[in-house]
Amino acid sequence: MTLGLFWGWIMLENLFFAGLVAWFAGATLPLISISSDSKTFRRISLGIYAIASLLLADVSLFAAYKNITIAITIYKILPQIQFSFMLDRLSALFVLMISVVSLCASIYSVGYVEHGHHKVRKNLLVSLMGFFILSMILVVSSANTFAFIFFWETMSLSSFFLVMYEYEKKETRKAGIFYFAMTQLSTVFLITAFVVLYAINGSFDIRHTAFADPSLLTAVFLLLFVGFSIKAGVIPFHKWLPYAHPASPSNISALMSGLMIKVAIYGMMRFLLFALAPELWWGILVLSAGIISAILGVIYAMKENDLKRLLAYSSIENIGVVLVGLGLYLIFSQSGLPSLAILGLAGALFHAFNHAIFKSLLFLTSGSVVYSTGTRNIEEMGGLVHRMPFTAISFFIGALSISALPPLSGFVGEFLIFQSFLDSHALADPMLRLLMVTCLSSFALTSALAAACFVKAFGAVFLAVPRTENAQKAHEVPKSMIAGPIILAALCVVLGIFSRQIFKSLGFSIDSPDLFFIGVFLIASYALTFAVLRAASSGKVRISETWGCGIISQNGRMEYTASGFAQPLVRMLKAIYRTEERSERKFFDSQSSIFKEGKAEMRLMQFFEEYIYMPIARAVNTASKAVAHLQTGSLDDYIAYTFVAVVVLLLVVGWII
Amino acid sequence: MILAAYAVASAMALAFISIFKWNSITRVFSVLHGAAYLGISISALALGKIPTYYFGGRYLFIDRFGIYEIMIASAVFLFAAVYAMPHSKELVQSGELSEKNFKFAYLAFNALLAFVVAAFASNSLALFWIFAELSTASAALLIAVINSRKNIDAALKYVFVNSTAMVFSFIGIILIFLASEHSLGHGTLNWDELAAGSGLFEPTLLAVAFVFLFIGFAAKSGIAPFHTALPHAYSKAPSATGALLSAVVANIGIYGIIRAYSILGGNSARLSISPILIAFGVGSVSLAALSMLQQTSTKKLIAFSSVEHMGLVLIGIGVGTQQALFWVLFYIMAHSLTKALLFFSSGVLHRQYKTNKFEKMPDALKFQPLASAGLIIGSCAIIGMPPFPIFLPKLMLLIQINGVSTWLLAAVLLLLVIASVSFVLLLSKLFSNVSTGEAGQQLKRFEVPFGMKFSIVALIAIIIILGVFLPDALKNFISAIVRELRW
Amino acid sequence: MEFLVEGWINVLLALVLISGAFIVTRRDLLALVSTYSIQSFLISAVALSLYLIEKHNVLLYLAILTVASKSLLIPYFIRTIQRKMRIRRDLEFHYITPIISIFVTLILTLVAYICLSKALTASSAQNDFYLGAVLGVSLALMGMMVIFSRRKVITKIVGYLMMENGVLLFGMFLTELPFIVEAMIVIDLIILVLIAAILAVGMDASIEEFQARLNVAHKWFTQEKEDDEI
Amino acid sequence: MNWPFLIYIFVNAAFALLISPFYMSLIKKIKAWTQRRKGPPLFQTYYNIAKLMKKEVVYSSNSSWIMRTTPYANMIAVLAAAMFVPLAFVPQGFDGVGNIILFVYLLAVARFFMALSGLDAGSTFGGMGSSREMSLSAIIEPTTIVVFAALAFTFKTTNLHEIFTETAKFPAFVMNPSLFLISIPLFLVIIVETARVPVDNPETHLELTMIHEAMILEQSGRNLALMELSSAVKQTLLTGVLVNVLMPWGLATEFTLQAILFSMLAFFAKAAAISIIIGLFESALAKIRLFLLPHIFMLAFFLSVLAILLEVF
Repeated sequence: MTLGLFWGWIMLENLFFAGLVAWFAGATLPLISISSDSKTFRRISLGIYAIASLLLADVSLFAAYKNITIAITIYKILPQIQFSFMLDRLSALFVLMISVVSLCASIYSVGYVEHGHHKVRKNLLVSLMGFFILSMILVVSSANTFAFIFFWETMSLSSFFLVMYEYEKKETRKAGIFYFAMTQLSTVFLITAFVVLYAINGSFDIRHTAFADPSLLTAVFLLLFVGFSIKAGVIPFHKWLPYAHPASPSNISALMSGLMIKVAIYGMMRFLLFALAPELWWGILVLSAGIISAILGVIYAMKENDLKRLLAYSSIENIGVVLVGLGLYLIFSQSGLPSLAILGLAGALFHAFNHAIFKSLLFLTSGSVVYSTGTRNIEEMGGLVHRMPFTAISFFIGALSISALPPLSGFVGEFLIFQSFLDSHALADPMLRLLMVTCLSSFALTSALAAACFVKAFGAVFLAVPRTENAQKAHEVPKSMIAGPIILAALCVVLGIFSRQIFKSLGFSIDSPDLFFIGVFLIASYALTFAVLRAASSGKVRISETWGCGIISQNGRMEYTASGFAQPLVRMLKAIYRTEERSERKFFDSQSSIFKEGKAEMRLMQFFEEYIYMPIARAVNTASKAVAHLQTGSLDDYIAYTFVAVVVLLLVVGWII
Repeated sequence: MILAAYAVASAMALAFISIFKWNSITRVFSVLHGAAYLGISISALALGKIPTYYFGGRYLFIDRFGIYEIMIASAVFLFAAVYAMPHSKELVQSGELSEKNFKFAYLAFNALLAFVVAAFASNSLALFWIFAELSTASAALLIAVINSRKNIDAALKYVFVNSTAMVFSFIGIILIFLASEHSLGHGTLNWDELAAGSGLFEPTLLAVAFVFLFIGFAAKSGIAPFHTALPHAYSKAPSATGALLSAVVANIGIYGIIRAYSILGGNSARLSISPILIAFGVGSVSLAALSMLQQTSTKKLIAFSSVEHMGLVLIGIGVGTQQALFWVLFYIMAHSLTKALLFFSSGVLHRQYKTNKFEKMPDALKFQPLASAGLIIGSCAIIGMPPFPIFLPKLMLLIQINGVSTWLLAAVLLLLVIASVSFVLLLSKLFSNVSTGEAGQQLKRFEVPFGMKFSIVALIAIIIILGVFLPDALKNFISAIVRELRW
Repeated sequence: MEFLVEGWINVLLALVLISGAFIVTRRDLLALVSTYSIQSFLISAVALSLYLIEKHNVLLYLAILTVASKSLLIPYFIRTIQRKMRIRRDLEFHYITPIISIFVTLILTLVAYICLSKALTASSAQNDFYLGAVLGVSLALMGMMVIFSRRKVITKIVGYLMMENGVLLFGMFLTELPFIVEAMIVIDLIILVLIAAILAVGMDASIEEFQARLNVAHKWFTQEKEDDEI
Repeated sequence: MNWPFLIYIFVNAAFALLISPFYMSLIKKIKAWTQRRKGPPLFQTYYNIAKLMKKEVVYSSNSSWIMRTTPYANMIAVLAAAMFVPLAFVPQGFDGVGNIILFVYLLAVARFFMALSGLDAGSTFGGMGSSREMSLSAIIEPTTIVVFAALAFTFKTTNLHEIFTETAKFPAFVMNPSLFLISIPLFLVIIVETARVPVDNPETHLELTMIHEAMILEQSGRNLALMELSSAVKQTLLTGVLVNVLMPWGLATEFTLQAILFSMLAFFAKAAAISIIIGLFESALAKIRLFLLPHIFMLAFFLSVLAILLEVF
């Protein structure tokens, strides 16, 4: 028995390593054949990705299931600087998530990557995608902060290039630069935190750290929180996300939105759970950040008409949901309610996992839609359910899941979080309970808005009549682009239905409803209803035009638009969608009584850009202009600088020594 | 022995270049010159006993630090020479370099290496100063040799800014001599003797002396506010020269600062000097980072990036721990190689478009995929991204900086972000410039010759390998340098 | 005897400072070069005087070398170029006017004093060395002032030469300094001046072209705002 | 799973299906009476459903499987929700059944499908209805959840079955002022969820006011019957929650035939009382402008938060 376990352990280690090597090999292959336009290399490479994903999924599933830890060290630069990796349960969960999604994304990409025109770029897309995923896997399995930050950076770098894939477009460039700046900013916070941790621990290991100075602990927490928040797209650091995700190719958006922001969540969890000793206010901070992200994210999503940007905002929302769970965990565990804490954490983890699945599903399918219609504007789509039936059904399942509808997977995570909210009456502190209620109501708004948002999205994209020529001409995508999403859709269903069983088999006694039972009940009652109707009704069916108030033939211009759909909510929430209205009026006379002409405009204010990002950018720009102005090009000035510097230096030396 | 070999190599190279009138032989000899230097250095490391002293140790010696710098210099020179083989031909063909000046340029090119190596091999501070000045002179000639008024202008700026600052270094030398005379009884200017006796020196005098020395060396390495000539010089110099300027000549200054600072080793003067170095380092980093945002020309951006990196290195030196020095040394090498790659790549683009303005380079990716790749990889490397070699020393230096102050660390990191954004702006502006219609068709593709390709590809390969692997030999070697410097 | 010589040295040093102030304020290029020549001569006189006290042969060599190179060779060379360039005056001042520059000169001496006072007191340097050091540093700073306040390259070169004089003056008092060092400085100086001068006039050109170029060149130095094309 | 539970599922669902249409007619009747009209027969809704069953189904040529599955989805979601609200008797607990959140979300499933079917045919009215429905449901959602949270806070459990067991044990709501506070927002939630005046007017097909009716405008025949029936059941279920919390008298908690029958009768009467209140409420008010509705919701929200505050402190 022991021996068997030992061998199993050895084997797992090797398998894990083999998986990594396979990823690397797969990613290098397109680089070797960079200038060839043959599909074969790309296909082989994507095939390797798929196999490697399966392998890693297998390993991580096993590790998570058996709760064993796999540790390998690949290379030691110096004794204290090592590339060593470790799969414990948390890491294994995230590796599993990454492998599952990347498996489907790889399958999807077989069809998707071929639609470009540049052969080099197609190869680069495949290769960078591989490096991107490999980096993510290595980040979440890093055993020390050095490896973590190393692969964190390669992850950022490869994803940056992937965002810049269509670099000719101005908006892509803007997105890319914005993304890069933000991602570097997040690295600043992380490196600072890691360096401080290193200074205390004397090594890069991620281990429980005892802080002599409590303010340092606070500082490290805040640094990590901000650093990871930027990457995760937590409001107010979210602004890069709605730019970068739409700009990148759809398979990459799926990976970025489904996985990369989860990597940040992983980081947060890793350090909060394993390295730092949390305090109560951390939980409150995380919870508040989560609530704000969730609610603002979905409100912005509601207004959005760009399909991929809508999904990106929705990712912000879901990250908020995950943070809410994490915040609840922190609060409850600091309040001595471990069972509720576990509920919150399980909710966060499960939702993170599911979000990875359904968000990449949605991104992949919307990628198919964009592929077919050539636009991201949902106002220009419509009626695609008839033209792209498989894509439609996949998207539909994703939409159901993301709207947290039972018995699909998205429901379970939110359920657990709701449950721990509702059980918060166990908290001793009334102020905390009050906080919980406040957060709960906002949280409820979130999930309802998400449903509204995805009704809008699905309705506008797939239902009714095509609104434009492009949508009219759309056709179903290649098989691989159907297969990938279908697997994810199936997972959405399976993970939801069997959620209780999954928790149980992992050894967590979490009181989640038996969705399997609910599912069976639904099917049974469907059968029953169907049977009753067959027996009791006439069964006659007629196909006819939609009634259009007397118009002979219904066309796309008559149906409700996406903007129209969102209009009531936009009006109700106009405090958040800050609009700026400007009007100019000219008059014939001086008393302003005879109106001549006028101009009125309305503009959606982008709060965070206008009040946070732009002022900072402007300040940096002003400073840099001022500094760059010093470089006048005149030798006289340069010597004068030297002169002043020397004089000042001499005075300083005379003064301090 | 080693030194003799160097001298012979240089003498032969210079002699052959001046004797033979065929340009192609000139080119080949300069490549051989670099190769010989590299070969001699490696075999010296493998066989010879280091440190070695010459002339009774008074004037010249070769220690590990010296040979480390020599190796960096000769490697970059070798690549630059290979790169220059076709590049110089192009320059002559396009009339930028007149036929008459060709030989002269090559002489200066090779002399530069000889001077730089001589500077690294000088045991005497005064000798070091002289060779540093001579390297300035030959570098200036290399900049001015191109037939353009702008080049003369840039060269003059380079000469004036550097030399005026170096004058103060000489005052520092005199003060050091005074200090050693006062404390040791006999005046000396030898690095090794100074380092050995530094504990006895009068701290205030030593500190003042160091500050004077620092002014000149800072100018040499491009520390703000003495950096002002660099953007002009780097952008006007032909790319091979640019690579030498930023990857080799700038190292002389840093070398000098490290040496001088190691003299402060056992002395309390170090405490008062360290903040000054850090202040200058932070100043350079911030000035460079902010200036970089506004740059519109590739080579100017690279020049400011040099200022930034030298600032970071200076901070590392100012921190003063052994670890910091270890990583500073590694950093210098990584920086030199990366900078060379950037210069070579932007040189190819300059050939293609006859400009350094990245707004005027349409379809760069299409016309010059290799150079573009070099520029992209080089940019990623220079901003300290993994898996490139600057990442590791940067991270480790930051850890050392944290030992001084966490705020300093945060400030430096934020500045580095600004710098890296500038590079991304460069890349995005450069490669997004896609011509539509006929404008792009008119441009004729510049066929990149083998030599230029070779240098770029080789440097890319070296950079990627060094980014992930730190060979034990290198590790031990750098550690030995740190010990040798008695840091 | 020594007392007398020391007094003499002080007078010479004062003269050097005055010549420095002269260079800072003069507009006439020929006068500038002549002043420089005189200054170098004064410095070699200082060296000779020191030789009378210290009896180091090095000082003698130094005096000879200085007279040869700095009073004769370099001024001659500059005059030649000047004649070719037909520039007589450097009228414009940048940043500072002649009157102010005199005050600045005084302030610079003060700066040098502040910087060096503690260090040199600590090393218990002799009095005349002290004076020499302060004057040397301030002379160097004054030279720098010339470089950045004047527009013509020739004037700048003179400024640079004055900086070097300052260093030389400083070094002279440190009699143990190896001669080879001083000699090398002179050699280096010559090389740099040559290069700078050649650069100033252009790499190779006939006199007419050269003149035109030079005028343009001076324009670049004075007004050029970066534009980056080759 | 035990057999009483199976019986419970069946009986409860059947009971709900059976009595629900009655209340629809009852409300109409009450409204008619207040307007001095005679009003439809009390069993009119049953007749309607029977009639619709016989009619043919007309699908729009633009519509897809969404239109075809929506009636079933609505029905089965509501049937599943019916498990959660014991009308006839409270069974022995079964994992997760009775959970408040799951209950709310099962109703959300029905709404989701219905809103999509409104968009499916491409008719302007359908889209309008969906848009309004989703907007209003989003706005009311915090209230709904907070109402249920108030229940959960009061009874320290999130399971409706357990809550009802508790209330059945101590049927004196006066003892607990927060329950009274909860009942008002709960009533408003019912109004909104079942599309009643002042939120919606189920009587008219006027595009200015329609919400629910607009969405099912394109439904016909047996599908429409299913939609009508399921919305009736939904109303009954929500009423059931209110009834069982506020006046749980007679609710059977043990599994005996007698108790169950009594419980059913009692529920029928109590629900009728609530329906009468709803009818009177509808008669007394006029339809409110769409964009003024959030004000009402805020009132409901305020009350439910107040209830929680009482429990919290």
